[in-house]
Amino acid sequence: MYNEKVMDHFEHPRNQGVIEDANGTGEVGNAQCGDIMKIYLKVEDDVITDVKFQTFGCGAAVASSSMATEMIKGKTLKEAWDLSNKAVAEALEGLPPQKLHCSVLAEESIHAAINDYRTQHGLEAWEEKKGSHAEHQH
Amino acid sequence: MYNEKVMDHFEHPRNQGVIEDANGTGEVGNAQCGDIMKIYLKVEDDVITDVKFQTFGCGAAVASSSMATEMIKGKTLKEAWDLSNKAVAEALEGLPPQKLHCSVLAEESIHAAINDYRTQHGLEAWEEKKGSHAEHQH
Amino acid sequence: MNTEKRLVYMDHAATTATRQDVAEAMVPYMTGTFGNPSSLYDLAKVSREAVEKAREQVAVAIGAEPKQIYFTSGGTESDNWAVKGIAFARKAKGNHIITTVIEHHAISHTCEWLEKQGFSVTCLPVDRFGMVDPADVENAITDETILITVMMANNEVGTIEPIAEIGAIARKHSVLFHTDAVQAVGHIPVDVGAQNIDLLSLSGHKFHGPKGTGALYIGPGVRLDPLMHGGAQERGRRAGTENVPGIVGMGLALSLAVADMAENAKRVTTLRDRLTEGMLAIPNTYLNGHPDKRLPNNVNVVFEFIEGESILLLLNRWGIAASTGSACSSKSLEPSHVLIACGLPHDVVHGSLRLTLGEETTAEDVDYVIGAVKDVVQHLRDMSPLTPPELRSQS
Amino acid sequence: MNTEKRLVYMDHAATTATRQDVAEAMVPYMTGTFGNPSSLYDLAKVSREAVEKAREQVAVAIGAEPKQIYFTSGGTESDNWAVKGIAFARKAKGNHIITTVIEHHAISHTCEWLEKQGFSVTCLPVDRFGMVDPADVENAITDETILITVMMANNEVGTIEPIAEIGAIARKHSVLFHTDAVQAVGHIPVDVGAQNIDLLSLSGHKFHGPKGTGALYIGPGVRLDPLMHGGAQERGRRAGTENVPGIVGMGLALSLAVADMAENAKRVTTLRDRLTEGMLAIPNTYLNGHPDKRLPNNVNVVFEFIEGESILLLLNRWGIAASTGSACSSKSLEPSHVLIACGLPHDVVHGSLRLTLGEETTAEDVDYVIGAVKDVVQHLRDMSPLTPPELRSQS
Ligand SMILES: Cc1ncc(COP(=O)(O)O)c(C=O)c1O
Ligand SMILES: Cc1ncc(COP(=O)(O)O)c(C=O)c1O
Repeated sequence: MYNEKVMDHFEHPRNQGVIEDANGTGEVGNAQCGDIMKIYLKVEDDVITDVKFQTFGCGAAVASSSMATEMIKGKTLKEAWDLSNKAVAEALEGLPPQKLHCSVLAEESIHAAINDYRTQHGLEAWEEKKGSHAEHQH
Repeated sequence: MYNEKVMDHFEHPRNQGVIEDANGTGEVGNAQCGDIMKIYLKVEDDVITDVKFQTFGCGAAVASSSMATEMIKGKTLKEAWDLSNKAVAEALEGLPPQKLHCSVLAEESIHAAINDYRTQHGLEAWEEKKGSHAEHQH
Repeated sequence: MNTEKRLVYMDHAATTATRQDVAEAMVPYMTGTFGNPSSLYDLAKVSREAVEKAREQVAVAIGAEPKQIYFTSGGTESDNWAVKGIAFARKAKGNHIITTVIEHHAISHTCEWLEKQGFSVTCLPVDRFGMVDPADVENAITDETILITVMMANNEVGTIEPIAEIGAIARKHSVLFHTDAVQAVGHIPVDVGAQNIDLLSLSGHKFHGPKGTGALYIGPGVRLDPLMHGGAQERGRRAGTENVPGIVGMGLALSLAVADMAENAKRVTTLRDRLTEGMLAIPNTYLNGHPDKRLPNNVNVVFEFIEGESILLLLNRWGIAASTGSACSSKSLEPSHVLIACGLPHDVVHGSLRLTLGEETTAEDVDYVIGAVKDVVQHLRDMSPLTPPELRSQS
Repeated sequence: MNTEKRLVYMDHAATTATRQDVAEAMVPYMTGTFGNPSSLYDLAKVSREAVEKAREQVAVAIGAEPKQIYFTSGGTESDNWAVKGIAFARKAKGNHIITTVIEHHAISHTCEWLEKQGFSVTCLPVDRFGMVDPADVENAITDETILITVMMANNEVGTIEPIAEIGAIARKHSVLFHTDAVQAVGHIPVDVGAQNIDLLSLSGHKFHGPKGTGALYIGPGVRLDPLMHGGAQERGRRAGTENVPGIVGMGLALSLAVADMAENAKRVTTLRDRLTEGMLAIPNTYLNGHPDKRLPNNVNVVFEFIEGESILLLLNRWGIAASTGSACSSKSLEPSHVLIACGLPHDVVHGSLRLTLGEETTAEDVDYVIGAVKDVVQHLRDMSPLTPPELRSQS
């Protein structure tokens, strides 16, 4: 069902865990739908110096979290914000169609964590692009 | 589909053929239904001294003709008249249910031949028992 | 019966043996690689890939795409699914179905049942060769028509119908077109695109694949209700745990049949013509079906004055397996509706014999059958009260 | 994953391997004795006799008479046929059908389709063990009720339903009673007479018979419309060329399963209980289904804080094949309707794991699975944001 890349990230997740002194966290999804993603950010000088995730969910959810955190590590907040779910899915060399919403979840949880950092630091929360999450339907 | 007895009579029919100087003949059935039986009788002193048949029809029709003619040879007309289709089917050790009508045809053709003899000889035709042919439906 | 007895199978239209190599290819999917393709573990993956390979083999054979092939339990299921599935899915659009008098019972009895459910069915006639006239199809179309179903090749008389023309008419009038190609696939070229076909039924055991396997081709955009409701197998359109070994066997058998088709058809046609000639050399014998627009393997003749079941029983003693349209051999006690539809008189229809050849049929087999049939026909004519004197043996 | 990897198949409720001896018994009916049983020549006779022998084997296994057994292409077809067949045949009598929330989709989706055709369906609840209350069945019966369909044993949680009692109620009210016994036949005793059953579905591949085979038991006097219209096979009730090898294989497999049943069930039950204990030793883990009125081979548990598809994927790497009721692993993206019906909260239902044992399962397999599941559950709990601190690894 999943390709080897997805399976690799699922079985050997990168950046799994908690950052005790995170300065931005975001959690999306809910247990009823079967997936929850929580992102921990350590931001210094507008750059993500560390990132960790915790995920409750299927193989695609774990792999998307793992891949997405790898992709934003060392990036500026703006660069991280612009990471699309499509880019995550592509980096994973594809997800089954019914699993694309997992990559959306990754995008959303990163956005949530970034805006958490921003609002905590007196900045305005960025706005989601409209309709960008059309695929995430439960 | 047929037992060995039926197949034996079908493959090696007894009394098949024509009696040129028959004094009683009977034909029943029609080609549309797929079976016709014709009986030739040679009657002397009320006794059937010879009998032959011609049949157009399936295995059961041929076997029933063969068996029925064997059963009435040497019998009086009354005895022959009383030969029931059931007796023919039993003598054949059974016919498939959908083929029972073939034994009825044998009974009917014998009756027709007997009455042909009787009417030719100034005797009254015997009457069929009512309802006896309920099974012969096309 | 003075010839050495041999076994000659002349009933390939009824069913064929599963090829030895096909049977062998199936066994591993029964015992070792038995996983349920819908599951997610490795064992299931192998089954799933085998099913998808078979889907591609079937698709290629009829000019379709793999995703348009849905596996079923046989020709009967495919036919029932196509006709009922379209009828129920489109009943808001209309309630009229067009079919023909020569369809297999899997179509005709389905249509009769739909009539009881309130659908209206037009049953088109055929000419004396068993051929449907496309003009009749066009004339029968009304605003209510939701489906046209015409078989590709007839199973009794072997006539090949003008499917591409009928398909073009259906398309012109935006009516869906289904064809029962059970007798055609693997035997004559089939191309769902070129022939304008929206739905097509096929059955595995007619081309040396396993019994209990079949497929329905469903063209792009065609929506129909399931016949088998349940699990999400076959992309949610046909429920039931996939018969993996059967599917594998059918795919392989069809790909092998199609690879050999042209050569094989040529060889079989030659034998067919030799057999037909032998049959027609028997007096008062007539060919049923179309003289040349017919399946390469089908000979169907009628002998006057005798009855078909008797012919079969005697041929069986010669080791020959064949078939008849006589009522006496059918469980329903109805003579062949196809022969009647071709205009055969009721009193002759009982004397029909269908001989259908296969890949393994030889010229010796054909000659043996010709000899046997001659003997059998004479034997039965001698016994029949209908036979004119000049056709009786001089004994 | 520090243990030696082995292959452990724990998904016998999904499908089973065809027994080697069964597969071998089938092959001759594919290649050599391939005749169409409906024909009249000798080759057909051998097929016909083989089919009738299988019919008797199936009949004996469920306390029926051979003439009450009709062969189908699987459990799904049997279910569809029973429910639609009765519905269409009896629609003049009434339009009400009683079923339950825990039926297999082959029943529930069929009922939903019938609702669209104007039938009315009552879907009875179950208690937290997945058990139907016979009193609910009785209360649901109206003058319009034409069919009650309740499964004999549930495929997910393994609960065995009070079929004899429900059958008695149906009989008392002169309503026909169908049971989907796909998971029961060959595993627990079944007797259509003692259990007051009018129609019963079974499927060959659930007891080491071939895939794509099944049967419907139809009791005396029960009339239903065909699902497969066509030829006169199966005494005119189920059309389609008989899958002779499949039928032979199913008959043999069932007779073998029933011969070993008592002994086998005892052995498997012991292993099941050992496995259940091992699972429940994992904290925050709960058993689904009935504690003892359950199939001998079924273990179904739910682990809090983790998701089922992930469990399966990791178990697969241990060589273990299993199943889950999580939405994420189902193509419909719906979590198990059975677990929801048993009252499992929506946020826990995703963490279920079904392990179903078979004849070949050993105590070593069970212990290996217990070890693997423990490891996997801990791994996933460590990753989950929901896991409370005391359940996390000390690392
Ligand atoms: C033209 C045609 N349609 C449908 C069928 C039914 O196929 P099956 O018996 O495989 O269900 C047959 C063969 O019996 C056939 O010849
Ligand atoms: C309870 C139940 N009913 C019906 C079915 C359907 O059987 P099949 O997949 O053989 O068609 C299954 C198995 O999938 C089942 O477990």
